[in-house]
Amino acid sequence: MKKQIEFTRAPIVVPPQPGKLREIGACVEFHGIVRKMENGRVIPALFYEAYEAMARSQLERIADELNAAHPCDELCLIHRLGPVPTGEASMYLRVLSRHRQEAFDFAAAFVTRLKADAPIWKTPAPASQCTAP
Amino acid sequence: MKKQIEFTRAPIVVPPQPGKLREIGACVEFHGIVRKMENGRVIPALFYEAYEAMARSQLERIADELNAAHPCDELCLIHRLGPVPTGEASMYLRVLSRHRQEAFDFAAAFVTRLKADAPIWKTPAPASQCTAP
Amino acid sequence: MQITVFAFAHTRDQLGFGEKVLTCEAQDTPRAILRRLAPRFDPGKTVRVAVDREYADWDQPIGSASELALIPPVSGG
Amino acid sequence: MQITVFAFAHTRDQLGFGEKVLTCEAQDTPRAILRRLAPRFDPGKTVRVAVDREYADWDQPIGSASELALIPPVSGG
Repeated sequence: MKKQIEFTRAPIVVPPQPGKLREIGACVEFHGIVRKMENGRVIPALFYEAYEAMARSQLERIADELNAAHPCDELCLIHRLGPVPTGEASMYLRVLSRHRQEAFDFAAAFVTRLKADAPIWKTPAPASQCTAP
Repeated sequence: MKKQIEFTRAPIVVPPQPGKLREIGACVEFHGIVRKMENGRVIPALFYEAYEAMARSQLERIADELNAAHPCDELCLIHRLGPVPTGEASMYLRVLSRHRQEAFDFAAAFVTRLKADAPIWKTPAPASQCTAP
Repeated sequence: MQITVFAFAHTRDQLGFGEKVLTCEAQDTPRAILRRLAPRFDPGKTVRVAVDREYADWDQPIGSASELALIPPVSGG
Repeated sequence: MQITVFAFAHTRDQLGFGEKVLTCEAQDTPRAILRRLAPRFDPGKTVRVAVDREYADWDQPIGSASELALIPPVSGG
């Protein structure tokens, strides 16, 4: 399985589809979007931070594990860091596979695993960076 | 739930996202792509036809039924008709919802229901149109 | 009354038409109408029938319907 | 040997640093290292620890690891 995992501090730009696809029959995409209401209050943005090196290796392992259960051909993940305004995507996922069910199952499970285990955090306002206690 | 269901004889163009989204937290998209191998042989294209009026009403009902189980905010379906070359999308689906699981479940189930019940047909080569038996 | 009969995909090839207008009665069933139209055509167990754009029973009278369609196994998506 | 300790999100706020280099021994556990660094900080049950970018046990010696990270409950996506 081909894996592309990226973090960006700029708005997410969906990468172009890989040209003519060999035996790909399904492309499932997911955008996670920052909602206006977070835990009952209106927010202008969320602030994301990550332990990037670990997040990357965790996500690659998660992809490999899921690929054993739901064989897919290609994964592209872009996760945004820093402030993400309401209405913009904080993450983008694309999964390509031969048959649709694998791509749907992989994509849904990947997002669930990412939320459970990838060292990425969001806070309603910019977190203090290194202030003394 | 807002529903947009379209049939087109031209390559599918993904419609722009509805601008700033109110309380949308998830956008799930699916492209069904014509594979080079269909039932073990190489094909240059598939040919799609539909009983459009019925397909539209069936798909709207399917959407309403699924919406009861997996509440979503918006559905956009574009299904191509006529010849669709290998590597191009025969269908595009976009589902928007507040939370991701509903959109994933809705999208996967909608494609399954479409394949089971919508009066749409594909044949490897253009079907004869009205030839005498 | 009149009804328009549609045939799609391989049923169109088998019947030799995609659309035909027919005179019929409210108590006619889809099966009877099809038999009149194509005596040797057997829908078997795989061809469904739709009456006014809804899946229907082959043996249920059509009532005031204006469209009847033969729906061979579908394969959209 | 030296280890770099990372703190993220609210653990960074609580500890007052995001990154600190520390001298330690192979037999030190993450719990012991943290206690030395911040005697009054209790990771409780919700803060996980990662050793060389893998989730690890608070009471397992760090061996030759060069990175230790405090992982408060994650919320990516």
